[in-house]
Amino acid sequence: MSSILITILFLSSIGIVAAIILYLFAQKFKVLENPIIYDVEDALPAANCGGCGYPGCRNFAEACVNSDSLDDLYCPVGGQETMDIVANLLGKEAKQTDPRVAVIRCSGSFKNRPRTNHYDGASSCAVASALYVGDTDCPVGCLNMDDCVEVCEFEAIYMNRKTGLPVVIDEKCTACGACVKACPRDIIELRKRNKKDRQIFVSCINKEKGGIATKYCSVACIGCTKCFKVCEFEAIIMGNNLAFIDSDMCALCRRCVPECPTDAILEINFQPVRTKTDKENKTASDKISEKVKADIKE
Amino acid sequence: MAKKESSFVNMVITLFVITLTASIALGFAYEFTKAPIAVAKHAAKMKAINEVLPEFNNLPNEEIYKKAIDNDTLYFYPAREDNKLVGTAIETFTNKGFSGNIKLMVGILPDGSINDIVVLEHKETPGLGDKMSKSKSDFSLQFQGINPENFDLSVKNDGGDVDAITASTISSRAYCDAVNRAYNAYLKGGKK
Amino acid sequence: MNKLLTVSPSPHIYGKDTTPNLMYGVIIALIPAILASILYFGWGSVIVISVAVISSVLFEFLIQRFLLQKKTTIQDGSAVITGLLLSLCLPSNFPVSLIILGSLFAIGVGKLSFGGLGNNPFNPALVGRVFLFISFPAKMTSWPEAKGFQTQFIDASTGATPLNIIKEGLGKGDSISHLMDKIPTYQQLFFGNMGGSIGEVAAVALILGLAYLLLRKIITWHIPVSIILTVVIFTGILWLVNPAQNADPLFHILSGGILLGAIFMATDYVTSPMTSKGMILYGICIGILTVVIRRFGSYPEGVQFAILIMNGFVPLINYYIKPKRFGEEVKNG
Amino acid sequence: MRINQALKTYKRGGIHPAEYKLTDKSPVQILPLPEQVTILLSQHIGVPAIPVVSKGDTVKVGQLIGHGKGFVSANIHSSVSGKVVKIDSLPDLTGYKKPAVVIEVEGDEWEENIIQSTDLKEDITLSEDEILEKIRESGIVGLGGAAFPSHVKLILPKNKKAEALIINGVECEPYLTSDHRLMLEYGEEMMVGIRILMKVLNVRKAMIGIENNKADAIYHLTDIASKFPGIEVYPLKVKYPQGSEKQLIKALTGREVPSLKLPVDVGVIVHNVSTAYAIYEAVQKNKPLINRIITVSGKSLKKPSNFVVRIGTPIQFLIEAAGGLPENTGKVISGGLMMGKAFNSLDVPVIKGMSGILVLPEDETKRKTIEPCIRCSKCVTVCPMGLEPYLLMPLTQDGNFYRLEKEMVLDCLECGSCSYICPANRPLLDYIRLGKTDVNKIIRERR
Amino acid sequence: MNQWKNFNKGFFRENAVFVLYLGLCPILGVTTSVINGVGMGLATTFVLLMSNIVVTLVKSFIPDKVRIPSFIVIIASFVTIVELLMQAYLPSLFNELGLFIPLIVVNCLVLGRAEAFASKNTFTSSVVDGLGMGLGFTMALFFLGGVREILGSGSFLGFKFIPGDGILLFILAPGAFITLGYLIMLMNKINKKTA
Repeated sequence: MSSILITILFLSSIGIVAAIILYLFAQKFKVLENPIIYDVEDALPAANCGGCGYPGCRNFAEACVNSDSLDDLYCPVGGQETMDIVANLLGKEAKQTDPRVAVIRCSGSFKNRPRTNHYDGASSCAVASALYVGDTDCPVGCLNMDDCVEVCEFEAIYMNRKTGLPVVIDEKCTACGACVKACPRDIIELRKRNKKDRQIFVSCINKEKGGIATKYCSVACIGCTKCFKVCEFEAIIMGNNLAFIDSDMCALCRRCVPECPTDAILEINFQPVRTKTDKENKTASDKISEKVKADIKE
Repeated sequence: MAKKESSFVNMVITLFVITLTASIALGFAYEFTKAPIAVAKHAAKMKAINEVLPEFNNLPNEEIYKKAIDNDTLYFYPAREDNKLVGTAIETFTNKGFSGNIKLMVGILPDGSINDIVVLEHKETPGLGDKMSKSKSDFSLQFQGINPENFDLSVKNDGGDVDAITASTISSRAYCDAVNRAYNAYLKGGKK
Repeated sequence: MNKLLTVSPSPHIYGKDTTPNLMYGVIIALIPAILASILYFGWGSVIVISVAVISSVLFEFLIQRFLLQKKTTIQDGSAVITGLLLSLCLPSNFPVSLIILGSLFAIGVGKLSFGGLGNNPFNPALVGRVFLFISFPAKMTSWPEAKGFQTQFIDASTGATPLNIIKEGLGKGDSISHLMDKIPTYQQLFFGNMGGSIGEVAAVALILGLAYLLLRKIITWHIPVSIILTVVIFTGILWLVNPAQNADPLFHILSGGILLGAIFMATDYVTSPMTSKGMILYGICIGILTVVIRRFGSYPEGVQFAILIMNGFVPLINYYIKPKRFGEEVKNG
Repeated sequence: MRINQALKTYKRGGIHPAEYKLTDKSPVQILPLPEQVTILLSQHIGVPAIPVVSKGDTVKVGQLIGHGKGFVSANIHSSVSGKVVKIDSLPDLTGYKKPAVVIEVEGDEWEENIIQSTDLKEDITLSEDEILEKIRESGIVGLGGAAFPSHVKLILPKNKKAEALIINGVECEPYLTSDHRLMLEYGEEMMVGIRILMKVLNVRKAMIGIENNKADAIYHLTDIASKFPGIEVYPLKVKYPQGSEKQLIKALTGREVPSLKLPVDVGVIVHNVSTAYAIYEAVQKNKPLINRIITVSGKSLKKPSNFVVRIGTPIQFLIEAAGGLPENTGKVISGGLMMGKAFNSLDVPVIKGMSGILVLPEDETKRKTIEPCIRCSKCVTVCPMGLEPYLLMPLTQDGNFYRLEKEMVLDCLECGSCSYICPANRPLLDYIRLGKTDVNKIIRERR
Repeated sequence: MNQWKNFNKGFFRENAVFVLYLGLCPILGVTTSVINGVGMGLATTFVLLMSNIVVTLVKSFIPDKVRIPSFIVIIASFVTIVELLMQAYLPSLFNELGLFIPLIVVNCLVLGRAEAFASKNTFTSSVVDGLGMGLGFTMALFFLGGVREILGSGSFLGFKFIPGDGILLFILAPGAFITLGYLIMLMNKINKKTA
């Protein structure tokens, strides 16, 4: 029985001594860091994509805790939900932001945009764009070399080899903005996510005059202002021979779409198919999204 | 669930209670397993002695005697059949193993020849040095029945008579060293 | 004009070197060593070499084609080199099944697991060889004697390599001068008339290979020369300090795998440093490690281990040792 | 004919591409005037010039049409006489649009003050400031390829002093022979140009560096150099990229220009032979930079030749003059094979910095498939700047700009030696160039 | 929370060895044979389960600052108990594993679950988690031990079916690393497919 007593005496005294020492140390070195940072970090999606403008989720959490308001802080991956949780944790107001989705503002497929020369360098849009104008004469069109595809953390963009244009998979897109940064031509835009991922936008950013632009590309925006005139919601802005549909203003009435003489305005995820280019783009994207869904099911 | 605050009293009491409970549990577990552990250890030793010696009917571990050699102690277990010495089991060791100590049980017959050897404990490389165990290779069989008087207990590489385990000369050497130690101790007064 | 002009960033011309070119260059450089091995060990070496090469190439093909489902790269010749180098450091009576196993390990684990050519941190042939050496130590340390061309594959009479003789002799307390009588003469060592793995025995053949590699500018002198010089200097110091316990430098160079290792294995592109300064440091470290293992370690030979150990340090060397940048030295005046 | 003596060169890196100097024996021909010229207003490094003529104006040869505003800029002059038909944005050889003046050629009427006679005028009568002003007015830029405004290079920073002038006659690129022919045919004029430069810079010594595959030029210039005190000719070993400023300075003086510093920091100024000639013409003959010598070459061309070409002449016109574009043409390059830029269309005009036009057949233009890097270290060995291209490429791909800057990517000359030598056909320079741009951007943001 | 999901998380999806890479030291040491591996795995499972139970029961009484010392004491006690029991009733297994049993104390798997799971979750969840994690650990050790025993000594569960020596490397420590690496690779592949 003595061994039991010795064990008890020994271990218990170790326990007490350790507790005293720990207490003293805890008093001496109080934690300086706000522990709420951990909670905020836990609430974030941990994608570390950098879409928020900070190098990682941890840094974003710190920024959230340290700043006075959450107005300038937004986690594109987690979206409004996450920001609400964070705001709740910190007792601050989260700014109401609509979820967004990336769209490709170029319809210059191989068919629509004749090639005028042949690029044979490193397969990177950034390299090609720095070197020269691209395979076609369009100085702003898609270079179809996968820079946006490679940079996407969520596999939400793939390159359609037949048209030579990237396609965004709406379901997967988190609007982190990585592709927007990666595109040397600034073709990709983050637009407001509408019901059923419907989207109407001008799929061209060419600022040349109409005659020159159509020479490069048959579906270029020629700045004819027809869509501008027909829009009732003041969602269309004209400038530099180019129309732009503001996604926050657009009511998806589709009135502008048939007006466009060059089919430069695209509608995505709407019911019946109307125009030729739309058909091409839509069927391709539909097929893929179905395929992706099938993959997920597997 | 609200956590307890890390105040001094809380901390000390919690840790004290936990250590107290733990120590009580441990103490009882120790008491409870003391006897079975001793039995298991004894059984293992007896099994080894049985293996290295011929038939006997005494209790060698009650007649145990020790001899100090090389700053350590060798244990001798004399075995008798009807009070006549039939052999001595010697628990010997070496620290020249490839990785750590090796413990052997060597059975020596009264005429000085080796009856059999069993490995008690080793940490040699599996597949190489562990071939010294009887179950793994025939290495230890070559010691059966030889008398170290006319048999050099060192590996052939070093000019001895022992066939080393292929590619593990160091383990073989250590094995011989342990056997040698047992034999020398036996000669130097271990013989009773 | 209906033909489209090609546009690409400069430069617009390219040199003649291609990866397969360089690889086949190394294979050509190995031919003297292969011939020498056949001369000394006969059919045994033919079997060992052909089995290793064929199985290496086959495994690379099978793994890439069916397991990784990538484009196969067997035509670049790197798998052939791996097989050749692996076979050259095996004894001539090595069982065929184990050679195949070694090739599988070299290609599968040493090379393709890391992402194939260009990404392997360790020399695949050495990975295979060390795998075999650790797994089958008995079979890897019985060396048939070099007896001139012979037709049987498994030779009954095996002997020790010169390094083995020295190592064990010293272990028993013999002195070098006494042991030197037991080993072949320097002339025999130079031409390869001794026990050992099939590719490492003939110093003259390996030196011919080195000359070819240097002439074709496939490798630079930095690695082989720094390894060999370090070994000479280090063993020389040991020898001068205590000639009774240490063999002389010439013996160390000519026996064992130092030449094969220094010329063909340490210089492997993928696993050696990128800068000449780094190469020299790498070579010196390999030399020192080799001698340390030979003299103070438990193995008689240490080149393979030394190279593998230094392979592990190559990324570090590359990170810290930079080429001398232009403009670093500013002359006043 | 090569010169056998201890030749100067630089030590680190370098390659030896095949020379293909097809046109080194063909004398310079004067190209007839085209029907229309397109003169880009941004032919130099720096701010584009501002047009000072308007549509419908009649201009004479040598008349100012673009005014270079700002410190780093250059004037643009009309190279022909005729009528301005268009002032618009037109694609340059990158395909991106730049402001340009299109002039329809009518006759060949020169500005009155330009001396058209070819007589050598040796006396330098103008003062240093007047010379500088003349060079600035005449729109002289570096004709070696970079097209950096020359007058900027000649105005030294206040606390710096030049000790020597180096004249770059290396022409290390394959095919190109325009500088070679210029040295042979206009050697004396060039020498006077060098004297002018020496006067402006106030230096006593000028060194002309020429690679010894141009032995006739070396002999010729050595001969006439005796008449011009202070000018010496140095034969150099053939090695690419010796024509790079930093490498040439190292070869001739043994000095290394430190990272991110200018040649003047080690007391030298480098000018190209063509620039020296252009300066002679500008200062002594009042002729602005309106034409230059261009090599049109290529193995598949019928008549590879050297031409004196008016700035703004369409490339198509030049190629027609050299025998027309061959059927199997794959690539047309402006400048040398190693550093030149490929044309994406032939409707592009000649600009001041264009030293050659090369036509490559299809089978020579294809890039081979990219294989994995085998870390052969050949790129490190050949890099004349002591950089590690194998490392810089993946760093750029990963966007690790901090590390890129630390690895001194900005020192890269873009000479292309690494891409040339790479046995795995990796596009090293493509990415390094991108990395340079990105790092520059970051540094600018930091300021 | 769905308890099956919770169990599967520990057993498979977040397998301690193949996914979380926890407790590798004893793994590499003991898995020279199947029996050793499973023995070690079960011992760890027992400790994990018991410590999870105790920790989840007492979690609300423990102040934050002495959390880890308390957990360690609890874990160490159970390990000692296992050690004593094994010594008494399974001496042969204890002979093989002896050195590694005390190391369960510092197996980051056990403390990690106590800290990350049991101290935050309910009793049932903690029991299920302990079981799942422990059995997942055992399964991993079973496979690791199995592969190494088959390749290294040509036997399975001590039954020798390939005559002669095995591939020695797999019995040695580097073999353990290599086997573990390939098993992890396999696991990742399976996980990716089912994801």
